[in-house]
Amino acid sequence: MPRMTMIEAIRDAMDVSMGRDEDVVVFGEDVGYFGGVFRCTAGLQQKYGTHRCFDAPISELGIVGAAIGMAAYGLKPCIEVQFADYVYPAYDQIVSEAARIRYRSAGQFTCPMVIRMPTGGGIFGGQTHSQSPEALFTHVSGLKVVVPSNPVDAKGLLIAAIEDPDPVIFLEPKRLYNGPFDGHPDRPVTPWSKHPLGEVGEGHFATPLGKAIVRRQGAAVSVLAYGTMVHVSEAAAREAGIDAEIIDLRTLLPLDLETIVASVKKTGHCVIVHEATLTSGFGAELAALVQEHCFYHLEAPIARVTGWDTPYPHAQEWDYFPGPARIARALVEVMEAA
Amino acid sequence: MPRMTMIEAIRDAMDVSMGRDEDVVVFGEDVGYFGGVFRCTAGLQQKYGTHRCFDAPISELGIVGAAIGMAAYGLKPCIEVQFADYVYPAYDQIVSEAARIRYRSAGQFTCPMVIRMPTGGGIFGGQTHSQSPEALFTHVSGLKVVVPSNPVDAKGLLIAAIEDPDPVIFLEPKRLYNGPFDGHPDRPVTPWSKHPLGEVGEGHFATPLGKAIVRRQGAAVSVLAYGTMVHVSEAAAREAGIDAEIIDLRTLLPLDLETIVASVKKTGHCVIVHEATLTSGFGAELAALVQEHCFYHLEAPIARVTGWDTPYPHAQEWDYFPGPARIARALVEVMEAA
Amino acid sequence: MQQKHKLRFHVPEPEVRPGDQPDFSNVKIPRAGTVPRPEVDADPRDMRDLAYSIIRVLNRDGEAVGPWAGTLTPDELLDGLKHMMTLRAFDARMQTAQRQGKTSFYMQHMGEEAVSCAFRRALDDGDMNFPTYRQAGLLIAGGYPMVDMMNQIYSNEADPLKGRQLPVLYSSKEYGFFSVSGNLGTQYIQAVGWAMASAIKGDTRIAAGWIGDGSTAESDFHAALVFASTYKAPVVLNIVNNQWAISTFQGIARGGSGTFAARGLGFGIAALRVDGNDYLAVHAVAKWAVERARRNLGPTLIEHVTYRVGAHSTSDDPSAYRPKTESDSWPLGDPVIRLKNHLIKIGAWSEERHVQAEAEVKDTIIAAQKEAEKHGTLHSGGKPSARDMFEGVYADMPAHLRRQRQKAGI
Amino acid sequence: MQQKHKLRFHVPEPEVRPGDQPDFSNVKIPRAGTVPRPEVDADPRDMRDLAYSIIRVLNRDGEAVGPWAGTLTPDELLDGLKHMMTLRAFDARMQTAQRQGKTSFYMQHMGEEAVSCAFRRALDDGDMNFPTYRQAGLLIAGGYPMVDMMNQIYSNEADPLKGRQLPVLYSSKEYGFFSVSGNLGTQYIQAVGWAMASAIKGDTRIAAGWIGDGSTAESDFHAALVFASTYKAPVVLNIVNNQWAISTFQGIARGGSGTFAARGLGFGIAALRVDGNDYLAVHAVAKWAVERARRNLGPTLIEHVTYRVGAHSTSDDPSAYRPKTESDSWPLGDPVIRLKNHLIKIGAWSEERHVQAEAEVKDTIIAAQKEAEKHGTLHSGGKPSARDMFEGVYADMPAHLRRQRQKAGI
Ligand SMILES: Cc1ncc(C[n+]2csc(CCOP(=O)(O)OP(=O)(O)O)c2C)c(N)n1
Ligand SMILES: Cc1ncc(C[n+]2csc(CCOP(=O)(O)OP(=O)(O)O)c2C)c(N)n1
Ligand SMILES: [Mg+2]
Ligand SMILES: [Mg+2]
Repeated sequence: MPRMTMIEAIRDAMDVSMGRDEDVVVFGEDVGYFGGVFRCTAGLQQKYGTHRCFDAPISELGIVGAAIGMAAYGLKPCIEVQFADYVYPAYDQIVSEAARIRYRSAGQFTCPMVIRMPTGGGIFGGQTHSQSPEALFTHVSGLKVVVPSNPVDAKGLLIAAIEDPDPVIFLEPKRLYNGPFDGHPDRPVTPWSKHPLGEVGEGHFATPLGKAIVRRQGAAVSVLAYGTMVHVSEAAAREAGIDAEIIDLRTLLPLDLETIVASVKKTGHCVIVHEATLTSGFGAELAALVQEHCFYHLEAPIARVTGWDTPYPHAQEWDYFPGPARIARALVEVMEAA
Repeated sequence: MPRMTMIEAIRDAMDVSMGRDEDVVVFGEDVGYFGGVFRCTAGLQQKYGTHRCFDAPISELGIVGAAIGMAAYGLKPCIEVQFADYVYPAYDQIVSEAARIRYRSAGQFTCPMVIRMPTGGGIFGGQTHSQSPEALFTHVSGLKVVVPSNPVDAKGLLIAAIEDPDPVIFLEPKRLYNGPFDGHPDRPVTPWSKHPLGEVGEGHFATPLGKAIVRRQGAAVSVLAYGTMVHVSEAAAREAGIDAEIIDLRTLLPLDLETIVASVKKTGHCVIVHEATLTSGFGAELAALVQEHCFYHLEAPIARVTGWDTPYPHAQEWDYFPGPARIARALVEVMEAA
Repeated sequence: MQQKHKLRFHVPEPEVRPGDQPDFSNVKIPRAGTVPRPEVDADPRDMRDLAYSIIRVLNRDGEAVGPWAGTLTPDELLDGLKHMMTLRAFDARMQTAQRQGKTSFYMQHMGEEAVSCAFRRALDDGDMNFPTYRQAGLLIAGGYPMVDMMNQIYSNEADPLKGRQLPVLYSSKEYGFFSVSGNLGTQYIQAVGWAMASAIKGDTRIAAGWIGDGSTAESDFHAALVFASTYKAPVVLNIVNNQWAISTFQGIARGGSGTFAARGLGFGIAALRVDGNDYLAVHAVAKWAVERARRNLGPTLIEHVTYRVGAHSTSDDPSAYRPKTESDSWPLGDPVIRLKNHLIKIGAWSEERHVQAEAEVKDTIIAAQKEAEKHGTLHSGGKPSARDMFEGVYADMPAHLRRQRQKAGI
Repeated sequence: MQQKHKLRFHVPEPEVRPGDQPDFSNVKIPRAGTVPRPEVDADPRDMRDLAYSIIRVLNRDGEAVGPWAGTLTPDELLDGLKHMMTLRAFDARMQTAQRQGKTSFYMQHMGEEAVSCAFRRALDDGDMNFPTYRQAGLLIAGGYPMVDMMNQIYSNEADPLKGRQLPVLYSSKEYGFFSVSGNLGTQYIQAVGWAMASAIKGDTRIAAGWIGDGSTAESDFHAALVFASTYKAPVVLNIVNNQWAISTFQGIARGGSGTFAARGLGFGIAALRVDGNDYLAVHAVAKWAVERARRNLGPTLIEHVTYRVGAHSTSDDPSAYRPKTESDSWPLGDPVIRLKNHLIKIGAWSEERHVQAEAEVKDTIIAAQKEAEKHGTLHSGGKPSARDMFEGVYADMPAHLRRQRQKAGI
C-alpha cells in the first residue's frame, strides 16, 4: 500500500473525489495554481482545469457564500480556509446559511459542501495560526464536524465528507501534516512513512462519519481525544505506563456516544483532552454527556486537559499546549481520586 | 422607588452612564432618531446629541469594528446589535479583535465596550429573531458575557458593563422586556410594575459582574439558569411543588462558581436550564464544572433542559422552548434518580 | 506642522422628519426617455454615466418613450398589471390576516410592486432568484400558487416549509425562488456562487441577487461584487433602493454622495439605475442585464429607485420617523397607476375594466385564502407536526436528534 | 425566449508564470508630473480621473517634476532615504536571524519601503496608524527603537508584547502604531472608528488605515468605506497594491477592470493612485490626504502602486508562482535607488556618501541586534515568563484564570 503524509492523503481524497464526480470543485486562497500554502491541493488545477480548482479572492465570507450558492445549484464544493483562525469572517454564512438551508427550505435546497481548514497549534504560529475552533461549530445544528488524526482517516473521512449531503467542517491538525507529533517538541517526529496509519489505500474508500475508534485498548481510564491530542495522549499513557484506553473521536458532530459510553463504563474513569481553550470547549459537552450516561460507573470526576483560557501565545507555546506531562498528571490524578 | 420595565431600566442605565461620562457613546441600527426597534435608546439622541447617539449603517461588522477603534481611542461605546441572531457578521471583529487587543498589545490598547443584543425566543420570531448564542461567546477568552433576568439587574449590570475595562457581551432576553414571562404562553404576563424586581433604584448603581444570585432557596435540587429561564424555572418549581434552589447566574463569563458549588453540594442534585440548543451549549460547561467540583456530593446525573438541536422553528415554538413542564419533569427525574 | 482644525463629527440626516413638509427636491429625476441605451455588449467603462442617472420609459402622459421602450406587448403589459394588482391585494389581505392574529408577522410591498413583478418577466424558467423578503412579486408573476404562499404565512399543516420559517420567508426551487434568509445580505454572494456554478457546468441558466438599500452596507454585498467581477459570473445583482431601512434613511448606507449603483463602477461592473416604479423601465433594464449575463458578458448591478410606501413590517410604525404624507410626494408616482394609465393611453385598458379587474383579483385572493385557512392558521386549525421540527436538520437524523425527539415524546 | 449561449467560467490569470518572460506592458504608467493636483478642498466628484491614473513626481532622470513636487526639503529627503535604507537593512538582518532559528517567522518590505516611510512623514505625533504586517517603515521613520522591534521579533524577555504575539505584529501606542492583527483587513474599519472617535471628541488627531491589494476583498474593507463615507471620518485609507497576495496576483482581487482606488468612487470618497516606489509622490499625496482629513473634508482612499520584490514571508517561495526575475522588470523601479538618484541629481548626496551611509546603517542595526540578543532569542536566553501568558486577558484576572495558572504551576 502507498505511504502518504497527511497532506498527500488529503490531496488524494480530493483527487479521487474529483475524478469520480464532476460536481466536486475545489477553491480557496492560493489553492489553484500554487496548490495551497500547505500544498494540499497541489496538482489539482493542472489535472482538472481552472474551472474545477481555482484561486479565490481573500474573502472567507465570499468563499463560503459562493460555495453555498454552488451547493444549492448542485455542485459539491470542497473549499479551503487557509487557517481555521481565519474562518470567522465566514461564520455568518456557515451558521445562518449553510447549516440551515435544508431545514428552512424543507429540503428543496441543500448544502453539500466541505470546509477544510488547517487547525491547532504546535508550529509557533501565534494567536492567528494555532486556534482550534471546533466548539464554535459543534454548537450549530445542521453542521457536521470532523477532525482526523492520521493519513488513512484523513483520506477516508474527507471522501465521506465530500459525499455527505450536508455541510461538513473538516479540521486538519496541521501539526500532524507531516508526522504523528506526540507532544515532545524537542524530539524528532517520526514521519508518516514509518507509521502504520501512513499506509493509505489507493483509490476510493470512505470512512463513515460519526464513528469513533479505539486507538489503544486499556482498562484503567478512558481518554477522549481527537486530532493531534490522540498522539499526545498515547505518548502520555505510554510514558507514564498507564493502562489507558484512548478513543479517537474522529467526528465530533454527530458524536459516537456509544463507543464513548462503553469505554467509560468499562474503565470508570475519564479524561478529556483537547488543544482548544477550556471554557465552553468541546470537552465540556463530552464531560456533560459522560456524566449523564455513565454517572453510576464513574469513580472519579471527569478531568479535562486543554489549552488554557487565553489567546494562543507565541513564545509560551509549550506552556499553553496540553502536552504529555500534563495529560499524564491528569490520568494519575483521576485514577488516584477513585 | 420608580418602577421600570426592562426596556426602561436598560435605557436608564445608558442615560445615567452617558450623563456621568462623556466618553460613553451609543449607536447601532435604528438606535438614533427612532430609538431602537425595542425602544431601548429612545430619547438618548435628543438628550445627548447626534454625536453621542446615532444611527449606523446595516453592518454589524462595521458597528463592532468602528466601536473597537473608538474604544482604542478612549471612548466607551455601548452598541446595539438589533437581534443576537444578527451578530455573526461581527463575529470576527469580536473574537479576533475586541477580545484580544488588550492581550496582544500587552495592555497598550484596550477595548472597553458593551455589545447589547436582544436574545432568546418566545415571541414567534422564527429562526432569526429567537436565538441564544451565549455559548459562542463563553468560549472566547477575553470576553465577558452577561444575561440579566429583570429590570434591577439589567440596569445595574449594564452600568457595570459600560464601566468595565474589557469588552462585554450583554444579552437581553427580549421575552422579558415587558414582564417576567414564566413559560406559559397562554397566560397573561404580569407586568414588571407588579414585580418586586421592577422596582429600580434611581441614578447610578452598579451590580458587579461575575456574581450569581440565589433567586429561590431550596434544599432538594439546584437549578442553574439565566435570563428568561430563571422565571420559567421558578414557575416549574412552584407548580410542581419542588423544593428547588434556583440560581440566576447573571454573568456567564466569568462565572460565579462558588455560589454554584455551594448550592449543589447542599442539594446533591443539579438541573441546568437554557433556551439555546443542547450540544455545546453553555449548559455543557456548567455540567462539566459541577461534576468536577461536586462529584462526591452528586446523587444523580446532572440534567440539562434546553432547546433542541434544531434551528429555532416558527410554528413549533412551544415544542422547542424548554417550558415549565419539561423543567418540572427533569427536576422530578433527577430527584427520583437518587 | 499644518494648521489644526477642531474635528467635527458628521451624521447624515434626512431632509425631513415627522412634522416637516415632505421634500424630494434633492432627488434628481431625468425626463423619461432621455437616458441612452448602450448595446448589450458595451464595455462597462463606456457607460459609467448610467450609474448616476435614472432610466425611465413612462412619461407623465403615460406614454412609453425613448430607447428603452418597447420590450413588451400590450398583452404582456396587461399581465404585468394584473401581477402588480394581485400582489397589492394579496398584501392588503395578509396585513389584515396578521392583525386578526392569523399569523405572527407580515411584510408588504406597497409602492415597490413593479420591481419584482417586471423583473420576473425578464427571466426564464430555470433561472434562480436569491430574493429578500420584499420580492414576492417574483412568485406572483412566476405563477406560484397564492394558496401556498398563504399556507407558508399561516404556518399551517399545508405549509410547504412545515412551519419552520417566519412568514414571507418563502422558498420554491421549482419557481426559481431561493429560500429567503432572515439575515440581510447573505444571499447576494450565494447568487453569485450559483451563477458561477452554472458557468462551471456550461449551463444556460443565470442567477439574480436581491438586496435592499440599507443592506448594501453588509459584507455580503462586497463579497458579491468581488466574486461577480472576478469570475464574470452570469448574475444580475439588484439593489432595491426604497429610500428606507426600517427607520433609517438611505443616506446612512449611501454616505454623502454617489449612488448605490456607482458602487459597481470600482469593480468594472456594468451599473445602471432605473425608475423602480416604472414597470416598462424595470423590464427593459432587466432584459438587457439578463441578456448580458446569458451571453457571457458578465454581471450587471441594477439600482431600482423606488419608495417604501408602507411600514417596514407589521411590527413597524413609520410615522415615528418620517412625515406621514411623505409617500404622496414621492416623485416617481405609483407603479400600478402608472402602468394602468399607460395601458389606457394606448387603448388596451379602461377605468371600468380596471375596477372590474380589481374585484376579480380580490375574489381570487379570497378564494385562495379560504382554501388556505382550511389547513389552519398560526394559532388555530391544522398545524405542522412537532415531529417536523426534528426532521430535515440533516438528510438522515443522527442519533442525538432521535434521542431528543424521543425525550420530547413526539 | 432569448438565444441561449453555453455559459463559460472565467478565472483571471496573470500575464506570466514561472518560465515565462516577465511582462508588465499592461501596467499603464503615466509620465511623471503629468497628473494634476486638485485643491485640497476639491469635491471628490471632480477628481474621479485620479483613481485611474498614477501620481508620480520623480522622472527617469531623477528630477522632481509637476504639481505634486516640492513637499519636502533636501534634508527631509535625506532623512527619508536613511529610513528606507534602515528598513531594508533591518529586513535583511532579520531574515537571516530567522534562518538562524532566532525567531519563528519574518516578513520583509523589499521594494515597498517608500510607502510606509514617506507616509509617516506626512503624519504628526498623536495620529494613529492601523497597519498591516508590512508597514514597519511607520515605526522606523517615526523613530521607534529598533531594539524594541527586535525584542518583539525574538519574543525575548524584553519583548514589549511579552512573547504573546507573532513576530512583526508590533504594537506601539506611543508611536501611533496600533497593535497589528494577524487577521487581514480587520483594522481598516477600526481605523475609521478611531477617526470617528477623534471627531466626536473635537480632537485634532487623525487616523490612517492600511490594507493589502489582496485583502481589499475582505468584508472589513467595505465596512470601512461605508462608515468613512457616511460619517466623513478624518481618516486616510491606504491600499498597498504590491501586485501579489502570497501566490495570488492582484487580478483575483481586482477583477477584470477598474482599479483598487476606483472602489472609493462609488462612496463619493476622494480616491487617488500613487507611484508607491516614488518617495516624493507618496509623501505629496499623503500630505494632501492628511490635510483633507484634518480640515474636516472627509476621508481619502490612496492606492499605492508598488511591487513585492521579496517572498511573502519566510514561509514562502515565490519562484513557484511567478518568474524569478519578474521584479527586475517592474516598471516603477526601486524606491531606494530612485530617491538616492534624485538626491545626487540635486547635489545633496553622492555615491560615496551612500556607501558610507549603508555601512553606518548596518552598524547601527548590528548594535541594536547585539543589544536585543542580550535579552534572548526565541529558543535561547531570556524568555517572557509563562505567567505572562495568563496576564492581560482581562484587566483583572478572573478566578478561573487564577485557578488555571495555579494548575499550570506557574
Ligand atoms: C444581518 C441583519 N441585520 C439586521 C437585520 C434587521 N433588519 C431587518 S430588515 C432591516 C432593514 C433593511 O433595509 P433595506 O435593506 O433597505 O431593505 P427594505 O426593508 O427597505 O426592503 C433590518 C435592519 C437583519 N434582518 N439582518
Ligand atoms: C482573514 C485572513 N485570511 C487569510 C490570511 C492568510 N494570509 C496572510 S497574508 C495573505 C495575503 C495578503 O495579501 P495582500 O493583502 O495583498 O498583502 P501583502 O502580503 O501583499 O502585503 C493571506 C491570504 C490571513 N492572515 N487572514
Ligand atoms: Mg430599503
Ligand atoms: Mg499584496
